[in-house]
Amino acid sequence: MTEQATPASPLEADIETIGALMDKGPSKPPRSQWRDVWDQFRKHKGAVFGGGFLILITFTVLFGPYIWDVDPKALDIRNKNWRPIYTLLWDGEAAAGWAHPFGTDQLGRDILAQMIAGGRVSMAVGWLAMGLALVIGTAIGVIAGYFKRLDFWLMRFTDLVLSLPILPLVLLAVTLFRQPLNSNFGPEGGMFILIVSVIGLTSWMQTARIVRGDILALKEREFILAARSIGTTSGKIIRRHLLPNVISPIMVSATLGLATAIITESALSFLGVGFPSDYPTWGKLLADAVPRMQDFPERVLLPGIAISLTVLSVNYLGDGLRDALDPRIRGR
Amino acid sequence: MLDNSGTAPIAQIKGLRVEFQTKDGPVVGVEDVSFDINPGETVCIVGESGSGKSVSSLSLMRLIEYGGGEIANGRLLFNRSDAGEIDLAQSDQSLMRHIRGNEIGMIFQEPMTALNPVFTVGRQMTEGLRLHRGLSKAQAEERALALLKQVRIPEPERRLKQFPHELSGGMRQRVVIAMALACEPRLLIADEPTTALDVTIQAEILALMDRLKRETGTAVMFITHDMAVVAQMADRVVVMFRGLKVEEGTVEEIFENPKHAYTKALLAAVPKLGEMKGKPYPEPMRLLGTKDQEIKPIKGTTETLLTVRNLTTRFPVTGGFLRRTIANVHAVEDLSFSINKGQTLSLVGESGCGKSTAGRSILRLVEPKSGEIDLDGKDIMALNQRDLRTARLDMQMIFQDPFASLNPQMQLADQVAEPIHNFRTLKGAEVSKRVEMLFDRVELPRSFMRRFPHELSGGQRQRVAIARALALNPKLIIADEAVSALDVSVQAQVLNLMMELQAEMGLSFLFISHDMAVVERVSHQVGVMYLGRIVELGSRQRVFENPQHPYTQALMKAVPVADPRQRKKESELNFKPIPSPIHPVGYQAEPSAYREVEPGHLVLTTDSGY
Amino acid sequence: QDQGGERGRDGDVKIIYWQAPSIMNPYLSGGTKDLEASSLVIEPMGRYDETGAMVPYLAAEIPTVENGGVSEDLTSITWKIADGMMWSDGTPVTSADLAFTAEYCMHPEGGCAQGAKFDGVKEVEIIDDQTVTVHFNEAKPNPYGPFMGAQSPILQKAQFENCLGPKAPECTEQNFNPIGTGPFTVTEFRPNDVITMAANENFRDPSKPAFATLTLKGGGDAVAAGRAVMETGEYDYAWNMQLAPDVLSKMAEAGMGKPISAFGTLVERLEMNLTDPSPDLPEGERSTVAHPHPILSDERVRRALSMAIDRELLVEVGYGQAGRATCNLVPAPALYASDNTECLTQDIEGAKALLEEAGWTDTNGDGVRDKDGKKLSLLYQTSTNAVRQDFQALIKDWWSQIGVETELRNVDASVFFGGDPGSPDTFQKFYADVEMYANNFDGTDPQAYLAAYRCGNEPKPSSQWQGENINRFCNEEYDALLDELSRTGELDKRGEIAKQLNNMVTKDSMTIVPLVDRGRVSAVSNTLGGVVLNTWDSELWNVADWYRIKE
Amino acid sequence: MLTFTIRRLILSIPTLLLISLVIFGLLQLAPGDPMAQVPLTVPPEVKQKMREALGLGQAWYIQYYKWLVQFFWIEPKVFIDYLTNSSTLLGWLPDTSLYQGELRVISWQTRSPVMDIVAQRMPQTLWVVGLSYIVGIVIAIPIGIYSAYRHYSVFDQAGTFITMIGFSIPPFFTGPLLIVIFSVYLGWLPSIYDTTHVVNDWESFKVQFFQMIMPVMVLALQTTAQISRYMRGAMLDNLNQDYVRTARAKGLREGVVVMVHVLRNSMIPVVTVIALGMPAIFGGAIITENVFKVNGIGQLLLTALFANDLPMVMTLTFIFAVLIVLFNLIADVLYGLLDPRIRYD
Ligand SMILES: Nc1ncnc2c1ncn2[C@@H]1O[C@H](COP(=O)(O)OP(=O)(O)OP(=O)(O)O)[C@@H](O)[C@H]1O
Ligand SMILES: Nc1ncnc2c1ncn2[C@@H]1O[C@H](COP(=O)(O)OP(=O)(O)OP(=O)(O)O)[C@@H](O)[C@H]1O
Ligand SMILES: [Mg+2]
Ligand SMILES: [Mg+2]
Repeated sequence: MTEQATPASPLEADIETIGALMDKGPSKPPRSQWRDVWDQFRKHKGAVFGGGFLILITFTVLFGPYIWDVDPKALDIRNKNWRPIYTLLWDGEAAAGWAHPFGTDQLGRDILAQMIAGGRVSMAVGWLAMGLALVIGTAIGVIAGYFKRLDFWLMRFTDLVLSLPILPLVLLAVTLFRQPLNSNFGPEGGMFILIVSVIGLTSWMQTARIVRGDILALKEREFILAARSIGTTSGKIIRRHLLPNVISPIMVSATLGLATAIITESALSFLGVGFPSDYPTWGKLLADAVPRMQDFPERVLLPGIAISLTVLSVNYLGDGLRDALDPRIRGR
Repeated sequence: MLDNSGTAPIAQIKGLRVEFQTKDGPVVGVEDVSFDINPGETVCIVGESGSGKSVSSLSLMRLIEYGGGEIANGRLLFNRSDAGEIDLAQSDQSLMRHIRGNEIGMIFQEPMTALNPVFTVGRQMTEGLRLHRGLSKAQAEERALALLKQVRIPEPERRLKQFPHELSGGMRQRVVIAMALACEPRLLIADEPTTALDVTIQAEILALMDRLKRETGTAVMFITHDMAVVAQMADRVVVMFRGLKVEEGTVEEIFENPKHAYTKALLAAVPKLGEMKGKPYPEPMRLLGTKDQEIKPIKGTTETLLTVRNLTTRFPVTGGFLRRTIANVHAVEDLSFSINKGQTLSLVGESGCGKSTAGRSILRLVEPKSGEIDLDGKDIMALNQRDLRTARLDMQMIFQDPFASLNPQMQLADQVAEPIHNFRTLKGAEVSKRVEMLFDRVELPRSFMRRFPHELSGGQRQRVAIARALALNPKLIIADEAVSALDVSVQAQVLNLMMELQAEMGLSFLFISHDMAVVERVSHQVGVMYLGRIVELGSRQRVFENPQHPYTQALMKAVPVADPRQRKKESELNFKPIPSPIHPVGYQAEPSAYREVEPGHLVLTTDSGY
Repeated sequence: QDQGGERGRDGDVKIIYWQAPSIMNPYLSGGTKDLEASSLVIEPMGRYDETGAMVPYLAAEIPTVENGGVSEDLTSITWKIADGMMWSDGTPVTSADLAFTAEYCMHPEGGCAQGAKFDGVKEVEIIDDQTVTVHFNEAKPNPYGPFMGAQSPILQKAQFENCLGPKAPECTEQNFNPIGTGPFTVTEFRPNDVITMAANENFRDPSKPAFATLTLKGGGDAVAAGRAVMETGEYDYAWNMQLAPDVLSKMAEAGMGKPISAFGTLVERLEMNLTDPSPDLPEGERSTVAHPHPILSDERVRRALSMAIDRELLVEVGYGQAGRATCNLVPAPALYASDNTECLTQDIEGAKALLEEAGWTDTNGDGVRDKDGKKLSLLYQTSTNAVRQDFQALIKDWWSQIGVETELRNVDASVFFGGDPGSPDTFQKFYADVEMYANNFDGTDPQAYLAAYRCGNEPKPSSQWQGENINRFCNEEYDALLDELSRTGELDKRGEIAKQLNNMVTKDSMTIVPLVDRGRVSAVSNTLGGVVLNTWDSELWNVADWYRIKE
Repeated sequence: MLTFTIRRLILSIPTLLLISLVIFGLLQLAPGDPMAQVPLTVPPEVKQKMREALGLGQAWYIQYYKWLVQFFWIEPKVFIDYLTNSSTLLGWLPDTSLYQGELRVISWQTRSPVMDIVAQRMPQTLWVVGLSYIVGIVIAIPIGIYSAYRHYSVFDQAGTFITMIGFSIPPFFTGPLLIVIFSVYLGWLPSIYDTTHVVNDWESFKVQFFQMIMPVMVLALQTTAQISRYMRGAMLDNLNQDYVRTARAKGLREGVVVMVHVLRNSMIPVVTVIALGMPAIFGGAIITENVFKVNGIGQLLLTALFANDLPMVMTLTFIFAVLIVLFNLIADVLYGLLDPRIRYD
């Protein structure tokens, strides 16, 4: 209708079809929404680095065991307390070698293999617990914000969970659920599910509060009323109109949530209620190495750096995604 | 006033070009604009939305940098009273800080958001005074009080201690004006100071600015797209189009002898009160550039579609310890009217008189307290939530603010398709076909289907809202201020579109507006509302040509006329403040009783509060 | 050496206990930390010294059969308070205080933590102001339960008179600040945090203690405590350095202090479950004598498991100078300690052969032996603790070398050692095949300790899972020998029987597989003199003799 | 606003009762035994006697009821007595003597009233954890402001980097690390916090200052990371608002525009976030207190947990719950006070 006419003077032609109908610039071919998201995302350098690093780490912990196929649990007591290979640079005498590039611990377990195995668990715990917390937090936040009648009780429920002490909770969960989980998922799988659930179930409250606050404000916006007037059901209003608009606070919660989950897991290990002893996680490697930090700084630094870099890259990734998902920013 | 040729212009814009850096490369906000402003003169800048009016004014303040813009070219000469002429485009920000607020004052486009919500009015008003004039706190407050009195805000002492949200839109706008005037600037820039306001308040504000200009001799740069306002205010007019100045001249020249095609088109698009005198039925406007358009009056039918009887809607005001209702906002009180198939009923009235609430009550988007609503034989009040949802297939709403009523996170095609998906009236590929058809229908390019609301102009957004309302082929559309936010040319198009649809599809409209000229153009029936009640109801012709109720008469008088030779004087206007619609719980509202002055022309006889 | 001199000449001494004392009354808390903290203030009639010999404290002398203090028939013991013994408030210690102490602990509603010490006491008879006789129900070969050792100090009657039985917990002031005869008195007690003390003005030796004040700080962990003594020198003495030997020696290198160690009767051991803990059994029958263990009932399997372990290496990894490999349940005193050492050499091949012999072979080549379709797979649990986790890893490794698959589990100590009958994770319930922990006995006599393995003393549902025979060991011969021991008073004979009993549960049947004889390790500053580490009594038993070494 | 507050306060009573019941149930169900720390040398029947003496054998509802009475009826009496008796604030009032020696909430570990220990622990917790919170906020807010003002600048990036690292490293690592550096190698700072230290002159203040540096810093790192994120976000939201342009159009300096107009608006959400973090101060910091031996509430809770001292755990957890509910309310009220647009009734 508007794009085909080619009158003599462009200005005159514009006046022919006054107003809002014309783009001034050449109209660009329609592009998919995800292309736009991707384009915006790509421009965020931090996000690309963060995403790249996360993929790298994920691949390393997933496929590392096939490349570095040393059993992380295998003891090699004669070769205990090796230093990382780089110590040879300044100390030719050091116990180090390519057999254990990152060194070995006090029982002669290979640290590289442990880092890889630990990364698997830590990343899995982090992602899953964060995901769980996010789902619960968002659900409770949205429901509390949207359904006024439930608001008070859901928020008081949030207070309740907020005040539950996590340690007895873990112990209780272990007592109640270990046996059935053990028989269904094996001892390690069972414990994993337990820890993930406990961390997830006790860290959604912040998300819920923030989401609720945003929903309360959004609910009063006219486009929600508009959606109701065209017959959109509550479920669809939540899904189509509310959720996409609270994506930004959810992203922030996700970033912080992953870090919190990894750290909570390690704190549980530190307090002795986490995973079985021979089940390495970054947090536990770090906690175990703290007493020997002076002699073997690499043992704290390696897992410490791994945790920090993961958290950092998730943070940048979150920033980038948030910008990319917001069409208002994307337009710029 | 006009021939101050002896004194030098206070500001000269020469070859201004402003660019914005965006992801798709630089965008030109203003291409090439030059004009002068002389002391004591009002220069009106008119032009379609997005033509660069705001950008020009922000450039003059050198505020454009904070919005990501850049003055790529041109000179902005400003004549400082003591220091002679300087080029603002070259001066540094510290000098600009001295000029801003002190020598150039600015009134911004959005009165609602221009004030900081967490500081009191007094605090915000005294800030500039203390900075530029070095006044003490007490002195500054005294001066602020004087300013508030000057802009005729009732109870000025109290206002100083209030927060912006405690003031009505009109009051807020006046505060912004007072603030801009605080340091008696030599140049005042007013960017659409009245667009968002209803006629009565608009009239007040325009009169006020005119008076201030006369009293203080300030030069005014007045930005608007409302030609009627231009006619009332301007000494000289600059017409902008697509970042360019296309015409400049005195207000009489522009109105009586427009040269440029755009100016002509613009003037043609302005609905003028009284144009429809003698015509019983509404008819589309004749727009420039649509030569072969056939103007046919829209008759509609005599079959009743919607009957509303004794509709009452109240909002509870809760308070006290147990959150009990202690009072009610009587937003809609005993409202009765009916709409015929294929016809339009307009509701007009002051801001806050309950128009939107009435519209929403009919859809039961707010629950009415009592009354009957009958849509084509269906008793809307009796429906449960599920059936109500189904009933909404037949009635749709276009909301007051098109931007607010669109989800900022959703593509337009999806938003238009949403009602179809909701009711599964169509499936699969047919949905997208229908959406494409709707976009064509409202004359939006199909490439817009993938865009997001913020990427559209106001007029385009309004079309999306209309397309969405049409998606289900409803019988009734409630159009709540569907065109108030649009600039005239677009407004005319949208109005024509609506009338065209009505003629073709036999749609009925409940048209809510406060713009009397627009109402006159589109309606078969008119209801004038005041404080929740209809004070006058009848055919458009009768109500407009023979207004009976004193409120209707006052309203007619406030409408600005798009003719520079018919300027209104401030003394002609006398508005009473609207009484509060809040009554305690036990309050018994008396029923409305009407007198039939002519057949079908009813006037409220009981107390309306006016 | 200590030059001697007036009381309080050396200023302040600082002690750190990483588990903070919570009460100063050992009768209300059995916790070691509380026992030792209170030993600074309240004292028994006599204590054991570092060799396990008894030395009189408040008593004039240690009563024995020889000096007539213990009756010939072993049914009574007479304690005589030395002359001039004074409470810190200046009043004299009398026999009424002794009688009261017994009454206090034996009150049926008091929940006295040291009730076992007063087991079998018929009455405490006041002979005169300074003499009491304790009468027992039956012959007591070891009559040194009451009033002897850190577990049974004397309380002042005047102070605790109103704190009997159910009133005991309400006497906060008394429990936090008991009046005692020891070298120090409490100035301020902050439960679970810090105790400040001052020298007892009325202490019997006018030149002691050398320190005017004492600070006992609690909290943190062993690493931090060791660091404070050996690396930063902020503290003078740190209790229970349960640290890996390399960590400990690294700390000692800093030169501010050194670890000291001594051996007692604490043995880290593996307990073999002789009953079936399978979760498939109905609740109430798991780990009960109704179902013998499908794998571990076979003595050869148990032996093979023991043979696969390199105890010396365990010591090296876990305890260093604070541990000794052992094959005995009773490692000391010498009189009772059996001399068997055959388990000390690891014998993987022998273990494999033994398993083959028992019919466990690896039929499917997956590295795990099996028999009749059942895999040789064990669940091995212990409490959460860094050294124990290292042990678990090492032992799992060795066992895998002989074709035994091991699943490890560690349980929070408060659950593992807590007797909650509702929890499946207590060591008494033993819902595992093998478990590891350490245990010892009070004083120097192992009779009660060995009596734990009596048939019928096992934890079971009918006893709310209480009981000390963790392995569910049952042997008539053993029970008969136990009876004989309880009748025997003659020390040499007692030693013989005890060794025999020890061998029956360890070497002969491998029901209990001892691993390490664990000593106590503490850290002491180089400037603190007079410290003699004692495992038979409170570590702070001779704090009166401590002094500051002057450079 | 006042009625809103009172209404919420009253409604929070049933909530808190419910919370106390849930916590009680949780603790009852959780495994563990107060006798776990008693050496194995103490025979089981003696342990059984000790349990009975603690009242462990009773039905749960009796235990719960007892606790309720003790906590809500007897402890307040003791507190009022204390106020009128020995506190300087209300000491002039006649001595009330409400407390008649009824059984208070008694800790199983120490056999002393839980509230007395809590009162004893409060000062060091407030000093260390509270101060760290303040320090964290004081550092975080400027970082947040400047990061937002110079969005995506080097400073913003570096700030994000450092705060995120601070956030992601657990205190059980940073704590010992600082100790090794500053106590062991450099010998500047004490590694063990002296809770009995009294500040009465400049010297003792210095001692107090030195012993607080490390724990405060370790804790502040976490606070800084979180608050600066919120601050930055809120500032970014407000910097583009129209009123900012109005402020500039008045000729105000950038400093005033940002630090007065934008900051005031941005502080509204941040202040409520800060208020929501307050209960954690009173709750102590479990790991950090333990690492530096500060022995505040966090350490008290930890030892009580490991010793299965249920009355102590119950009381502490419940006090914590009360604070959470209270500060949630305070956050809401603050929101209403700070933002004039919000009215609760
Ligand atoms: N920050 C910005 N970034 C990019 N483009 C901008 C920006 N601000 C304005 N523009 C563009 O500059 C042009 C002129 O905008 P301007 O706001 O001056 O229009 P206007 O005439 O004031 O319109 P209206 O009547 O709708 O206010 C428009 O095309 C707009 O898209
Ligand atoms: N949800 C609500 N709760 C309480 N009061 C309300 C609510 N919505 C509207 N009101 C009040 O009802 C009255 C009528 O409002 P309504 O929005 O219908 O006015 P209007 O005529 O549409 O005004 P405008 O021209 O400004 O849109 C006003 O006094 C308004 O403050
Ligand atoms: Mg504009
Ligand atoms: Mg309206």
